[in-house]
Amino acid sequence: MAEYKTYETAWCPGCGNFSILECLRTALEELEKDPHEVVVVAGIGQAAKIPQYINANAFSGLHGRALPPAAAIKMANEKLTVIVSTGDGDTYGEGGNHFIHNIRRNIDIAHFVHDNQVYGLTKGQASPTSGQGFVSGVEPDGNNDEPLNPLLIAIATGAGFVARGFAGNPKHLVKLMKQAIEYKGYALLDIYQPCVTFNKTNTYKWYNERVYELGDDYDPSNKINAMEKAMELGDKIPIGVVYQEAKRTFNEKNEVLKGGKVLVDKKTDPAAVNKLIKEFI
Amino acid sequence: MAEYKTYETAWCPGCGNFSILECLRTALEELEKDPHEVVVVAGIGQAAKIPQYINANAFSGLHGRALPPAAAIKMANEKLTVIVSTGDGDTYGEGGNHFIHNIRRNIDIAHFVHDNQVYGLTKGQASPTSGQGFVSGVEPDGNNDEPLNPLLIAIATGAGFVARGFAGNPKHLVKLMKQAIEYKGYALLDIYQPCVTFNKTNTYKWYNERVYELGDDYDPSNKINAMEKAMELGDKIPIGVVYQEAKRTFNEKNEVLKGGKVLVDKKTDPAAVNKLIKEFI
Amino acid sequence: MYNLLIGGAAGQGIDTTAAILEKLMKRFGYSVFTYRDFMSRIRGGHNFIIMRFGTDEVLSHSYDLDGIIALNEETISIHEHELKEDGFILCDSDMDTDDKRSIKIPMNDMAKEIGNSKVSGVIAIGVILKLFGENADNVEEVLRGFLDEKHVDVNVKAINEGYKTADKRYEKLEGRFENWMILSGNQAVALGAIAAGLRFYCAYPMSPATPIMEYIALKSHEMGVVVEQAEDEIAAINMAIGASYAGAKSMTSTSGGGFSLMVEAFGLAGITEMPLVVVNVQRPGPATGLPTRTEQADLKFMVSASQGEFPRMVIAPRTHKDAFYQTIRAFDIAERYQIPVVILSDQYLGDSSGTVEPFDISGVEVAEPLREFSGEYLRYRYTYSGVSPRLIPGKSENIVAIDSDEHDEAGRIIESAEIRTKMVDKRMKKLEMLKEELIEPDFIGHDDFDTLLIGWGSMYGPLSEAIDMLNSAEGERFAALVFGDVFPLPDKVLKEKAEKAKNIINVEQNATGQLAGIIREYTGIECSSSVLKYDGRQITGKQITEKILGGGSNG
Amino acid sequence: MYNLLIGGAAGQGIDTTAAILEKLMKRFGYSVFTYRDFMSRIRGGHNFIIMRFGTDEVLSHSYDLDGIIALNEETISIHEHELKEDGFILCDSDMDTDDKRSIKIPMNDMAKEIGNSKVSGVIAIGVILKLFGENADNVEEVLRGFLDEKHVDVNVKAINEGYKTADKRYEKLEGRFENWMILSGNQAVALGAIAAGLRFYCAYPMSPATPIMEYIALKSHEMGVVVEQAEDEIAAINMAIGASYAGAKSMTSTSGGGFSLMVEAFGLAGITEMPLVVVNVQRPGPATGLPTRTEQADLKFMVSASQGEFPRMVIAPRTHKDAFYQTIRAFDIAERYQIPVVILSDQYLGDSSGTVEPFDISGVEVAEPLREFSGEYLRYRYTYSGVSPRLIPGKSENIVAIDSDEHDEAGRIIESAEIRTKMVDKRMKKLEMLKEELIEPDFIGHDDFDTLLIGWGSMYGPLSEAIDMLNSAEGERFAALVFGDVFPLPDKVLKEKAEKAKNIINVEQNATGQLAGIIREYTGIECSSSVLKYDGRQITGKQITEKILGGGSNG
Ligand SMILES: Cc1ncc(C[n+]2csc(CCOP(=O)(O)OP(=O)(O)O)c2C)c(N)n1
Ligand SMILES: Cc1ncc(C[n+]2csc(CCOP(=O)(O)OP(=O)(O)O)c2C)c(N)n1
Ligand code: SF4
Ligand code: SF4
Ligand SMILES: [Mg+2]
Ligand SMILES: [Mg+2]
Repeated sequence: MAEYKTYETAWCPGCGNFSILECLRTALEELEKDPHEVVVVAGIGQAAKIPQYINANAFSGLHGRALPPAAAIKMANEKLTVIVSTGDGDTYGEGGNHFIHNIRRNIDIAHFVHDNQVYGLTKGQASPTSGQGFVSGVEPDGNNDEPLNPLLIAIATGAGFVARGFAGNPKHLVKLMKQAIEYKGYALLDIYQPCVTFNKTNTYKWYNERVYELGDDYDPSNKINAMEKAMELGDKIPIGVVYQEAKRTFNEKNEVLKGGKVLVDKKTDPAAVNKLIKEFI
Repeated sequence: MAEYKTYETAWCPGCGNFSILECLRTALEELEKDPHEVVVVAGIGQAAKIPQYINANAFSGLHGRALPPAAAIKMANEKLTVIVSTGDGDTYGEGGNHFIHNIRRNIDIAHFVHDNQVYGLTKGQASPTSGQGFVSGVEPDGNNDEPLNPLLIAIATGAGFVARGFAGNPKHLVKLMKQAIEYKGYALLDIYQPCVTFNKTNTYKWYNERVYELGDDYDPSNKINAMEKAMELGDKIPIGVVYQEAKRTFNEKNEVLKGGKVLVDKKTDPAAVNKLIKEFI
Repeated sequence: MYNLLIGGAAGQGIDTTAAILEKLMKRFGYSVFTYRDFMSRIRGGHNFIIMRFGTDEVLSHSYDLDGIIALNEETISIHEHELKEDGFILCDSDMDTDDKRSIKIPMNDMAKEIGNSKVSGVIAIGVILKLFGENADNVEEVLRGFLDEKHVDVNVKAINEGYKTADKRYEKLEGRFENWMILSGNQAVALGAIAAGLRFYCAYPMSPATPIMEYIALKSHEMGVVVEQAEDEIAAINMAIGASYAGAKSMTSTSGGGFSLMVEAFGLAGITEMPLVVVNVQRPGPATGLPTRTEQADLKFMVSASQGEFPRMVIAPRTHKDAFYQTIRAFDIAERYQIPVVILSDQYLGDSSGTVEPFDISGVEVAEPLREFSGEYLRYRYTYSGVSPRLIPGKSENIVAIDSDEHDEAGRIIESAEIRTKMVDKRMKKLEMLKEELIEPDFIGHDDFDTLLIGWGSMYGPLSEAIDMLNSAEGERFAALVFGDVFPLPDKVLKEKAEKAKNIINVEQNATGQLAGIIREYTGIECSSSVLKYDGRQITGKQITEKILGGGSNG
Repeated sequence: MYNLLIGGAAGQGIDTTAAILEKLMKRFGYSVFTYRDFMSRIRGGHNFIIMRFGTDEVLSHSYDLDGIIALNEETISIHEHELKEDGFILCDSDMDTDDKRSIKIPMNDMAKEIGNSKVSGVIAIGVILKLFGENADNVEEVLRGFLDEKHVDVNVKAINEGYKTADKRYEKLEGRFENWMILSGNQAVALGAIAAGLRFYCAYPMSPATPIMEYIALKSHEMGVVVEQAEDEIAAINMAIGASYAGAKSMTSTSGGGFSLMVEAFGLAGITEMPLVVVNVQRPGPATGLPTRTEQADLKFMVSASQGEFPRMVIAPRTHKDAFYQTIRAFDIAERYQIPVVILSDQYLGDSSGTVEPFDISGVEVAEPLREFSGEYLRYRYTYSGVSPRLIPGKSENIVAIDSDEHDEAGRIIESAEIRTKMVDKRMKKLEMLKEELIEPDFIGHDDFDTLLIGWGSMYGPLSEAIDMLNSAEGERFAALVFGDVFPLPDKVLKEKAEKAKNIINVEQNATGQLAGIIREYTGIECSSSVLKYDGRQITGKQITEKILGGGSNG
């Protein structure tokens, strides 16, 4: 376990992030990834502190902007295992546009959204996944907007791997993380993460009463079924892989990258440049 | 017809926008809206020139940013009929995040997306709805990204009125526009609009061969069915209201606005301010 | 004047403790200034506040401490050296310190007994009241005024318990501030906006600007303000512009990073001539930087943000009082000139609390858009002043058309070179009138000065203290100019004073001396040296004094 | 020197006509400069190009026309007055004009006969070749070199048909430019990036920057560059930064509005010390402004964009040649200093074509990040120069950690005041070395000048022509300094020349004289007056001359 360990964390005791961090370390170790082959990319937020606490290449970018650099890193060097660990606000709020469009790109990265249904680092405002009626300092009347359903939107946008995990079920979460990392393409893993300080609705207890693991009898390959499953958010909430489909990845489709060529290893040939120069004569 | 007419247009002869503009004028006239009660909001693009050509209050904002001001205009003065007319790039590309979140807000505006499946004004690049393989000056190999399905995403995000129209079927389009305007809440009407100059794939002929009107037997109230219908994009493509559901609007839910209060008619009471001042003593 | 530090880990209730204590001290007649030094985390780490109170107006903080209230041991080890020799350290009996100045009280046990382990800090308040010779009888009434009903009893109890444990140690000073207000700079801005007639407020959470949103949200029903949390800052500002178009006074607030995302729409307000107030509560950058700390490094960015050229105004509030009145003025100017106005605050002013004479809104007048117009209405009619009549849509029979493209008087898109030139001229013309009503910088200090210090915004407090300190010694005489209106730059007083100055030193909370640069550009006046600090902590009057007397200025 | 205008509606093929004609004229030995004046629409309206060709290097346009090729009647009515008395108007026989200078040829009918109604303009090329005494024999070979195979025959035919219809009228001049290149400023930037080793290019379409993307996309396979159209400009720049982190030379390009959206991430490159090249092809703002036209109003914006302070460089290419070499240099500097570099071009330079001596890449060297490192690796190690060793992830056993928060040498988040100060100092330190390698402005004109004109970027061409014109008369002597490196501002030559100057006049394509402001700020040198134009059309040498001689300068 030591290999992926680094700094002391700044999270609140009891925060769901601790479990997610441990699961990520375990998943990477079980997959036998070397820290220097892994890049952890994040935006800004409590979840987004993950790259600070894991001994791997780390890209702590801007709030909401984790996906674009992550995608580009994978385009530049597909030998790297690229993991995005970031919050629900980061991903679905500020970063919503990149969420949609990187699904369309289908770049081969694993995206772990620590979904605490709240803006943690900025002290408890409603996030896009907060329930209606969620009260905060800036929403004293309670949040009026309909919560966004990340899984359903991801499926509707064409994601090939759509899953939900729960910080309170680490064994299952490690498995999901490994599946997401090994999936070839954009893999969304939305992880229920209790925020013990600011989310007094979606507590460990609340989640424990609701989540259940999808069994082997569940077939994640049927899109319509999967959408229905993704809408199951009442008394029972499924965790596991809700939808899965094999798709060609960005790098496989891209003319310059396909065949496993590593962009950063390419060199520009002066003769080729001179040829271009001549074309203008 | 004269009432809503203004400037000469700068579109190419044969462009689908002409029909959409005519339909919009007709819809507004048939709904007996006075030009000064209507605000047409747009971003930037060919579609977004609509406010230039219609005699109504006009807000020509930034590329990709039509929805936020439109939403705020409706919050500020709900007596206004607010219409957003803008392009597919504007809406689903640059403006993707506002698209998602204004669905969640469910503000009572009608959103007409002129979906020519291309960036028209900037000369023909692939838009988020362009088909895979779409070739342009900046995508000489053809577009590799999966086209976004606006209707499916809108339903998945919780929109209560989701429809598709076709510029080549003006009678039907006028009807849809009127329904969208009259719907209480955010109404998405994605309109197939041939771009005769830059989109040589999705031509009038292409659309004519595929689109069919949803009949009276189609029930737009079932979400799962609607999602399936929204995925029907092959040889046959439905036009009409794909999904419809009654929902409380932003203004109805908002504590300050509910009951039909017009924000811009409120006045600040100095006594109330003095009370706040005293609270700090 | 007394100076206390309350320190502990995030989550230990320092903020509540400070909020109660500052209110009480003011009620006891003191002018209070509370400085907040917080880490960007929710639990743990080391946070502290410094509360200074005295019988003259206190406008800044200091690190010369009379007392430390240590909610954890770390606070003692970090701050001991700042404590005066005769100061005290108030801490729990269990704490491991052999500092002779410590007053150990079993606050944690007492808190448990009271039934709420979080009130240790409040017990300390009781101790403090006793130490400073206050009478605790009225505490309950004060708390009732601003705490949630259900929290009053336990806090009153905690204070009383603490009170019993100690003896009087300091003289009670008689101050005149009992009936003044105490509030933070962020609250002052928020209240100013409300007083100006704010109707629509839209923002995305961002430290250190979020408290503005929180205050407005809290009062939104009462005052009839729609408060909307946007999906991102781009939406926030575009919504604010939309609401302004429709006739609602609107505002958004953020910090530098959020402003970066607003830059394009800031220009939209420019070309569409839309009144708009944007608050930037600065924190250290670039990018995420130090989220909960202070800096003044966005000045040049505000002055030139967005492509193209258009008139704008940047006002940097200097004090809590300024924050209120200048925000009101920002709304008025935004409407009268139809331009975007930036309130350029910072974490130091925004998060600190200050004591202010109750705001007087009797003279307040804020311009309004038109609701009627006779004759042919043209949104962008050329006028002598450059300002065109602004109708709002739906309130008259006229059509109001605005356009982010260059446009003609009717607001319709054009490509004509002639109209383009006229429209640019029309917009820029407004600056002429605006320049006539700029507020000159505040002058502090000796009329017969040798050295002139120059600063802006929240540097007001530290600079006025520095001038006092500098002038209290024999020798060289000092004065300072502190700018509130920073752009366009008011230059009359500056030129006058600069002429007399032997040296000019700019004192700024940034690394490049941004105001000095702007002064050079617009007046040719050159600062001979600078005092610059950019570690995220506001400079104090004493630090300025030392830098200047020690010749240790960098510049 | 000759000067032709080709005008018509959007969609009438003016662009193709110009592209063929400029290539041919260069092959005939001329230096050619093609100015493009397009409306923001796809069909209709009035567009024109002005093509100037001569035997000395032509670096700017002029409105004194020798000939007009009118593809529609509007072209004649709009431009007649610019035509010299002995000039000609080449138009279709059907056109309704009684201008005596017209040469009517049934080009439309001929085009129909050839079987492609769009080739009227190409027929006109044939006429032009004849008028200017060229031999049309080699046309086919030239066209084959750059037209799609399937278009060659019809175009050759059209030219030959046109050729037959006219008589020689002008002397063929013997130029030496046959083997030079002709390309647009945008293409020169794109080619420069490719020559510098570009690996990753990401952008969102925006006029007038899109042609950069188009050229790179066209050559992406051949040159091994990943070209990605982003969902928005925010994604574009964040992707470019990600690719740079991973070790790919990366670039994004846009115009001012897109840059506005990139501002936050521009600061991310600043604090993470990530090499990055951003091209801003300026157009008139604010906001959408005039999308297809030119302006130089983003200079101050580039210099101060983003919250906080960090070193950056802004280079404004002056000519097509500069556009190539300076782009290469931008990549090198970005990598060596680990800073963001802005190439600040504009629509005038970007869209116009110019004749350039074939680029010589034999001396080109562009720095690369490290792939190996021995010892303890710290991404942000403090060094004397401020530049730390930059490893890329995955290529060594080391961990590369970067952070948009303030961080320590290892790249991990910190809150320490001391580390913060050291990190700001470390970053700003780089400017010292950078300032040593700045390129001084080009000096043009008389060594013994009275009046010094000052300009930057694309003003080079018009200013050099103006200096020639101004000095061709008796009396006052003129010279000009044209800045390419604009920020940090190189000031040695400026100070030297300013000392000698009786008057200094800044000539800029903006309304506020932005370079003059920067010069005042950084050197104290004051321009005595300005020539400013901001109608979206580049000023010509003649217009500058007239303004200056007529005393008609505004400023
Ligand atoms: C441009 C910008 N806007 C706002 C912020 C402030 N901010 C930092 S984290 C955050 C939200 C965090 O919420 P989430 O992403 O859900 O992460 P969590 O803290 O809950 O893990 C915000 C709004 C910022 N850093 N940058
Ligand atoms: C911030 C910004 N980025 C880019 C542009 C350039 N731009 C103008 S319109 C447009 C795309 C138009 O496509 P779409 O919205 O589909 O409208 P259409 O022209 O096809 O109707 C783009 C990229 C811009 N104006 N502003
Ligand atoms: S605030 Fe919430 S999310 Fe953040 S560390 Fe604490 S418990 Fe975790
Ligand atoms: S380019 Fe396409 S969308 Fe634009 S006006 Fe022409 S046909 Fe219509
Ligand atoms: Mg969260
Ligand atoms: Mg389109």
